[in-house]
Amino acid sequence: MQKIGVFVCWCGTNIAATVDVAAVADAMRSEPGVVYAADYQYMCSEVGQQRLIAAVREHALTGVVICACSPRMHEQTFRRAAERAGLNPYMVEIANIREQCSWIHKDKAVGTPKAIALARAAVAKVLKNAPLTAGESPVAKRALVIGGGIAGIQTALDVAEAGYEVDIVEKSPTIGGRMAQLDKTFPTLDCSACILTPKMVEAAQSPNIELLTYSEVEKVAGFVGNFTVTIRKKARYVDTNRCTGCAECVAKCPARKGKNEFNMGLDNRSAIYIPFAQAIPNVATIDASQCIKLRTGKCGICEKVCSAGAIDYNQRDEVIERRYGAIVAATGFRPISLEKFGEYAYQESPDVVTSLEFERILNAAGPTKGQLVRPSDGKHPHEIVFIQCVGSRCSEDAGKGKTYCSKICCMYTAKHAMLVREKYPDVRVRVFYIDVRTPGKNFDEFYRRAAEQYGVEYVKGMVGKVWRQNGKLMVQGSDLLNDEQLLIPADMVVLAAAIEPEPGARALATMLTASMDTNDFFSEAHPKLRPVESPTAGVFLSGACQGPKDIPETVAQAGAAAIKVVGLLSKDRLVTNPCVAHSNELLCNGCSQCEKVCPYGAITYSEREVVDRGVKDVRRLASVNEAVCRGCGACTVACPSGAMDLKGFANRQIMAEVDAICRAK
Amino acid sequence: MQTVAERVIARAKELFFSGEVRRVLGWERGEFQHERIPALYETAEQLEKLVYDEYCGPNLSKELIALSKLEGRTLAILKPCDARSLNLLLREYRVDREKVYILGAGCTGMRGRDGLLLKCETCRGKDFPVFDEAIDDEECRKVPDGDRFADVCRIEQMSGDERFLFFRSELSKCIRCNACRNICPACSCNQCVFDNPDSGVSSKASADPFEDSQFHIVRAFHVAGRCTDCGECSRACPQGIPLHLLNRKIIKDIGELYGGYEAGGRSPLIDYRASDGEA
Amino acid sequence: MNNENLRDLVVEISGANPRKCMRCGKCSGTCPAYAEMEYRPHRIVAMVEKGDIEPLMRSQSLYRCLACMACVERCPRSVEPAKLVEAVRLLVIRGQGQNHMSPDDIPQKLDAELPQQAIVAALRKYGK
Amino acid sequence: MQGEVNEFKPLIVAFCCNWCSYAGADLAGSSRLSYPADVKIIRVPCSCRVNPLFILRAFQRGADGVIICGCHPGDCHYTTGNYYARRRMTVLFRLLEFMGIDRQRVRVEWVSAAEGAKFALVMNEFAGAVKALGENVKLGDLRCKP
Repeated sequence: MQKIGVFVCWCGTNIAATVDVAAVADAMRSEPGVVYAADYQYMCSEVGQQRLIAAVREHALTGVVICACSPRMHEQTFRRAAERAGLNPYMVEIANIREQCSWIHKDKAVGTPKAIALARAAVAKVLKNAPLTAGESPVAKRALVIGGGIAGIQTALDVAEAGYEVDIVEKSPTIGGRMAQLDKTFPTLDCSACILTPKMVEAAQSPNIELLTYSEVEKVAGFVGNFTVTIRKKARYVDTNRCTGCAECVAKCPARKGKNEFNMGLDNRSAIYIPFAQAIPNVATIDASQCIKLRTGKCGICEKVCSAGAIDYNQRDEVIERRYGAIVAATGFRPISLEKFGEYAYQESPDVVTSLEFERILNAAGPTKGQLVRPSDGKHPHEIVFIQCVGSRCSEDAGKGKTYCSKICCMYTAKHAMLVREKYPDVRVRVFYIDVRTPGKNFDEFYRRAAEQYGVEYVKGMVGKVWRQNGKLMVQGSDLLNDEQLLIPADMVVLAAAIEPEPGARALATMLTASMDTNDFFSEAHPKLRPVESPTAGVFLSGACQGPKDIPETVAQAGAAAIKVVGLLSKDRLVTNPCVAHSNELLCNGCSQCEKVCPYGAITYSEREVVDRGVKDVRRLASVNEAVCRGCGACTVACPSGAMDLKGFANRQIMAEVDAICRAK
Repeated sequence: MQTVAERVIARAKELFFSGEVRRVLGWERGEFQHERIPALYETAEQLEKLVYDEYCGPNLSKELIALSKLEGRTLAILKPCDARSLNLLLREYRVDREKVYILGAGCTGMRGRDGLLLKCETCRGKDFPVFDEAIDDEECRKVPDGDRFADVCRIEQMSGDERFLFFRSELSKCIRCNACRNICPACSCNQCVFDNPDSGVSSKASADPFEDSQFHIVRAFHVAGRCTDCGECSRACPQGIPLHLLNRKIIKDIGELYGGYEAGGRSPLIDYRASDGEA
Repeated sequence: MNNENLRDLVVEISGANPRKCMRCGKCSGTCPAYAEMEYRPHRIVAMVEKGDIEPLMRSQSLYRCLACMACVERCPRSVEPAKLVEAVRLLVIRGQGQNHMSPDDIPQKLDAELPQQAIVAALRKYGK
Repeated sequence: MQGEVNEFKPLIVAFCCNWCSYAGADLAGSSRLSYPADVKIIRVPCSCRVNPLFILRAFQRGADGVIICGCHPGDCHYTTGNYYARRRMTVLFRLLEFMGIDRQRVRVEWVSAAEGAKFALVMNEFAGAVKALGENVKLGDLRCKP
């Protein structure tokens, strides 16, 4: 005989203002199975929990219903309280009378009857609850970081520092990511490579870190603490153990038409290449699409010049499988394509560049060796126009661009403008802006310095059109504060293109079963309180794959993700969700429908003996691996006989809720 | 057909007497001229009653669930449509293939009291998806070109209220005798949800009128993507309810939406495409 | 009619929403008729939003707009300034209770040199 | 006042998946976005947990409308659950419509955890549509002789 206790929370006035809590408790007293009902101001408070515990003991309650806020808030709290009272924690059900009732209804005449209906459903359900015991699963003490930019490097360093092994999978031949492409960093103007490369070296030398560069994740199976990841190590056609990075092959390679990714395609590289001088690992990679030997069978010069004998044209992709306890997505960003912004003449003129391309132009290791010259004719520019918010802050129905602010553009544009004016005071620099957004330590001071000390001219307005005319770029834009339309004959135009997540992130998110927002940024488990965790347990987020951010923010988030990883890996075992599927072997037909529908491969079949109504029989029966099942319930509907059921959300429980709700009519 | 029938019976006997099979599943004559009842023959004497003619409509495939649990092989005489049903049962591990000898029997359409059976008017084809040997001839291979969705389309054309009145008047005849469930080769659960007190829907006697229609909706849904369209539900129904219409509606929809299915393969309902249309 | 009613009327006729404007000024940076206008496109959007329709109705700016739709095309917030201009023009025309131009007038005005866009623009400007 | 007393109040059962739609409902609540009290939510782990039996049971016990809410396709917490739910419900709803049941009494909607406003909008819309249809008598008496 079940004895149910019902506790109705006021949540201060949050619930009590629109629900007559005493009336709800009163109504519950006449529900079948209910032996105790009470209301209290704050059930989640320590006093509230003590009342629950006392009532469970005093009335020997077998189940508890809390009418309060969403179970997503305090289900755990009340389960723990029930446990302290000696009750199985899964004998607790929550009636959500705050989010689903008191907060959306205006008066007690509406709120109270609905709260009663919801409470009834919870009572009906708890009457059918069965005590559940959580299982345990082991934790693989190794982490995987996907993406080898500053975010991935920092996360890996911090995880390694805590004593755990960590792999970095990076799809390009070197770690370093976007930060390696930057010339200077705001607001201190220190050299990006100078602060990044020590970290890259540290990652390479850490005994706990393994770098899997030129590799991609192909498949992710398993669950928190127990991921099995398939990684493809793409063929470099170079034996990384032998290659010394002398770059003799790079100098001699005759195929020199490959687009240089590191310089944003502003110049070309050889088919065998080392992305940049400080690349890690500092080994060559052959671009198979460009290599003459691999395409035609002729050439082979790199093999001849390599004194280390590292070239191996027969190398094949290698597929490895590893187990990880935690996975960190650190897949980063890229500038958007500007094909829909024809008005800026980006496609027509090589002198219209994106900011990341401009970064390479300013960089001493870039295509112009750091000389500020026009890409079209190599001449020194005298007039540069920067345009901000290109593709950022567009409305959804504009059909192009992104709705969000890309966050970093105001600062890097100020940086670029300042660097130009510092080195070349003869160059007139104008920045068209909509708003200058500089929240951040020393950020606004930096921007003001650009304007006040370096003479960068900020124009409040937007460029409408750019076109080529007589060797110049004619820039037509509005100067709203001076109420005039400007027509500027410029030598170069720099576009602060919006940033977007790397395109491979979507496929990765699907593999990880991690959710994304409409812009393909990874979603957080909670936008404020769990910003570095994905809603999928065991998957964490680091850097710009979660949203636009600058380097200091990325590093901070990377560290935060690392501590979450460390927190997980420090556990030997994880408690598993007991709300998993379970097959009643007397009802199972052995048809395999459930097996086919299970997304986790948690169901297997075997021939087993059963005793059905006194008769022994050998049957083909389903069984569920409780450590692998995650409790979606897909199998329960695929099963025609009803043999497959879900603990905690059993057919009879849901049916009881339906009946109780419909009784309100 | 005449010679095919004779050859089928002769071959069945031959296999029985040679000891190849332990028993023969076929039909015997019933009380009425048009009535043939499933029969299991285990002796030479019994086997004399084996009949195969134009009245052998009943689908014997489901009997094999129990028979394949017995010692030795059972010979089953299956028409092409029956073989389709057996194929489903084999693919769902309900019948042990090793224990069954399938003698495919050619068919020119079966008849009942009122002439050609409904399921035969729109025969789905004369191929045997599974068999050990098949006996047929040219005549048996001719497929009538009836449109099996014609009735479904006709009902779809009716207004919502007309459809409702149609099904209400049909389903109101239901006496919950479970003949449809018992004959259906896709309804092979050890215990039906409607007989299981834990399912929350069991009912020996209907507590309210809705329960019978719920039974038929749920039954149609449970066999969705698995139904072989053998038409036995309607043939078996003592009240003459056209139950096959529910199944055919689902078959038609699945065909239009998800490209159809062959029972026994992966059911479209345990499959998906990201590009599927919205409900 | 008071300011709010006029504004609502303009918004209704145009189907455009001036509240979406983020004051970037790209419309005015784009406008080929900028120099000839008393109120520039970004200002027109602001005036409509504020309800200052009457001064707009009196302004010649309405007829300086070429209806080239470049501002509509380039506006990052899809505010569609030219449609607002058009709507105010229509208010004026409706107030006068007559059409300045009907499709029947077109054939005699046709000129081989005249771009088709100008004809359409003229209809937009002077038709009802 | 008299009119209000006699006003038809539909009974609507909403099955919401724990990860997206239930959280979306919570967000609707914390954003104080109102929708009719006629809507009662049942929490399920995933839209694919919704058995047609539950829907039919609700109608049997007097529900006037049933709505199933899940994560947007591609966003399922369990990767594939909503895809299965979509096919199942498509087939079921078409069968019900075939049997003359008003198609507007059943619905599937995808509501993410961030779409509190959409949740409220969907529930307002659905409750309005069901209310316009009036009391659900058909599913209750599919067998009754005319």
